[in-house]
Formats: sequence, structure tokens, C-alpha cells
Amino acid sequence: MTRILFFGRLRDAAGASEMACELPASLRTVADVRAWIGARDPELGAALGAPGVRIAVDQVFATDDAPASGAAEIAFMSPLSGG
Amino acid sequence: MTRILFFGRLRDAAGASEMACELPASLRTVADVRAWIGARDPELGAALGAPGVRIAVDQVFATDDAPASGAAEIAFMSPLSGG
Amino acid sequence: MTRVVLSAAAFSADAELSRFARGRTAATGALASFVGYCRATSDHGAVEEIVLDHYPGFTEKEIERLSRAVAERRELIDLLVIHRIGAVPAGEPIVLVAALSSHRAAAFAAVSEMMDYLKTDAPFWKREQGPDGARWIDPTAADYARREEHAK
Amino acid sequence: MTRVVLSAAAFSADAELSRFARGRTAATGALASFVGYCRATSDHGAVEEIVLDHYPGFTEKEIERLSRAVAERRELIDLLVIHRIGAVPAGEPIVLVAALSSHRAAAFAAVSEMMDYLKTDAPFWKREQGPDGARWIDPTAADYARREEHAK
Repeated sequence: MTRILFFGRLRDAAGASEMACELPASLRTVADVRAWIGARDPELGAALGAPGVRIAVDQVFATDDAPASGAAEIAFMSPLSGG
Repeated sequence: MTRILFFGRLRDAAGASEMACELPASLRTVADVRAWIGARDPELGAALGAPGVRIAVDQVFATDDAPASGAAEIAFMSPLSGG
Repeated sequence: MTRVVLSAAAFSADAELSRFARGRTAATGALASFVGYCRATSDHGAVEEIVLDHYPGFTEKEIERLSRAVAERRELIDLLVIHRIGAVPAGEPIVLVAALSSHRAAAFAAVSEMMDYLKTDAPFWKREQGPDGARWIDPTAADYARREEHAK
Repeated sequence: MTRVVLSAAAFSADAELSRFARGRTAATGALASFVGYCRATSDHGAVEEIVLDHYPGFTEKEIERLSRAVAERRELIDLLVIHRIGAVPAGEPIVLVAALSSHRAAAFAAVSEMMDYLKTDAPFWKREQGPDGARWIDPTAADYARREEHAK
């Protein structure tokens, strides 16, 4: 099982702060995972691909082509807004 | 009587932090006062004319051509070094 | 040396700063610090509280990474970062950043840089709660511009 | 609003800062502060104490003038300057500058500017007392350069 986490506005778009999924073995990269989510929820898929969205795989910042298979935790983050 | 005050290194050069003088009526400007002091103590006169020395007449910053006659207090200040 | 604390409870900026200052050495010439408070109004109206979401584990790690980078680059004696998480009522401190250094320029630069990084690079998501509901807050263009300045 | 204090006795930077912070308003988003300490060593060797001469009356007036200028230009909510005069043993605070503002950029800029002015434009004359005697300290070229930056 992989935990998919949503932060900031993406939490609102997903309607949940996280979901647990059994990712198909065919999903190799972060971009694959996003496309897979988008196929089931196009609106959320678009939000996850919006400019400024950052992704972490197992708590390390990752780019679209980073491997996602075997990940325990994939986080999609709206633009950060600290302080 | 006019109090002539010396600050910073100029205090060392003058050998005193202040002196009280009856300034001759012929001294009109700050530059005149400095020249008058220099005539009596050339080394101190040179120190008072060194770059970076600032002057205040009656506690207001003044330039060489500022009037000095009637002043209660003329201060010669080495470069400031606060904080 | 750096210390990073995420606090769900209110903290006393005074007490923390006082404790931090006691850690100074004979070589310490400068303590620069910054406290950010939750204001009762924003550009969007009245603010009752700010709610800061974070990513447990990841947020701490990222701020520690940023802190270490700043402390090394500025050759600090010590750096402290305390940041609230969760709900922060108007009037309370949200963030404290403090730097001990030999010289003042490094201390100022470190605190200013760290604040700019926290605004744009720390994994927090902030929303303002007002009488009309909640609003997500994004970093401003000015925030990004300041961050870029430091990157040069 | 500004407050300027020249103190011949040691002051508690913690306590002063704490009192100053309590003066914040609902619009206050930022408190920036700086404490400068007497270091036990300088570029010239060991330092036992720093002795700060001032020009009674004139020094206060000049610092108040500089403070008011900074507070107005940066639209501060409040500005505090405390500066020691006389002998300051190594390890003790020499100067505290603190600014309350709506936004952080103004608070940082105000404290940094005020410190730079104090270094070059405040009527103080500083000497270091070490085991080999006393040395007068002049502002450095870097101090003047920083002051010029603000004048732009």
C-alpha cells in the first residue's frame, strides 16, 4: 500500500488529506501516478499538475520522472506558504 | 567664556577633555577658532584640522564657515565610532 | 549549531530568546532576531486565527536542512528557529528566528535569509480564519523575489 | 514613536525586549531586534572592556534625530534604542535596537539601518581596554559603505 498525501489547496481538491492505494505495478514514475489519479478524478489530476505544485516521494523532493514504484508515501504539495 | 570640548583622539591631542577660553572678539568663524588654537599649539591645531573631524557649535553640527562668536560651547570631535 | 522546534502550543518568544542569548560565547558580538506575530487583520480583512498545516517529519527535516545551510554559509555561532503549527490566534507569535554571530552583518543576513526561506521553501500551508470563513494564503511575489536575492 | 536610552549601567536586553514587545498592537506583524555585545577579543587582541565616551546632551539629541528619521521612513509602530555609555566589560550588551512593524521587511530594514547609523553617525568615541593598554576604535570602511547604502 502507498499513502498518497495532499497538502494545502490540494487537500481541498482531493477532499481528503490522504488516501491509501494499491498502485498498479505499471506505474513507474511520479508522472505515472499523477496520470493514474487524474484518470479516476480529472479535476484532481489537473490540480496536481498545476504550476507550483511540489512532490515528495518518501519525504524527499522529487521531480516528475522520479521512480514511484515501491514508494511508501507520495506527497502532492500546493505552493508552500510558511512564516 | 566659551567651553572648547575635545572628543575621541582629540582629547588625547589636547591633553584635556575641555578648556574654558575667553575667545578674542576677532574670531568670527569655526575656522578662526581652530587657527587661534593652532597658533598656540600647532600640533593640536593640525589634529583639529584632520580629515573626518566634525565640529558642533552649541550642540549643532557646524562647518568651518559657521559663526563662532558668542558660542557657549564649541566641540571638536574625532571620527565617531559608536555601537 | 542549529535548533529547530515546531510547536503546536503557544511559546514565549521572550523566554526562548533569553535562553538562546545565554548560549553566547566570548566571541559573540551579535544577536539578531525576528518574531513574526499573527496579525488581527490582513489584506483580506479581519483574522481570528491562522492555521498552519505541516507535513510531519518532512517539514522538520526541510527546515533543519535550510537552517544548517544558513548557519554554515554565515559562520554562525548558533541559530534558533521556532515555528508554530496548527491554529495560532491573532496576537500570538508564529515564528522566532535568532542568530548568534561574531559580527552583526552575518547575524542580520542569517535571520533575514532564514525568514525568507521559511516564507517560500518551508513545507507549511497557511490559511487565515476570519468571520467570513477560511482563506488559503500563498507566498507573495515579493516573498519569491527576496528568496531569489539570497540565491545569488 | 521612538525611545532612546543612554545607560551608564548594565541593562538586561531580555527584559527590555520583553517590555518593548508588550507594546505591540493588533496591526503588529513583526519584531526585529539586534543586541551588540562587547566581545572578549577584537582584531587587535584581548579586550577587557570597551569604554564609550559620549557628548552629554548632544549624543542623545543626535540619536533621537536618527531614530525618528528611521521610524518615519519605515513607518514603524515603535522603535527602541538602548546604548551603553562609559565602561562596558566583555560579555555585556552594548547596544539594543528593536523595531515593531506591520511587516517584516520594514522591521529588518529599520534595525539594520539604525545599527549602521549608530556605527558611523552617533556621537560615541570607543576605546578598547586590553592587557596592553587602551586603543581608540574608528569605524571601518565597511561601516561607512553600509551607511552609504542606506543614504541612496
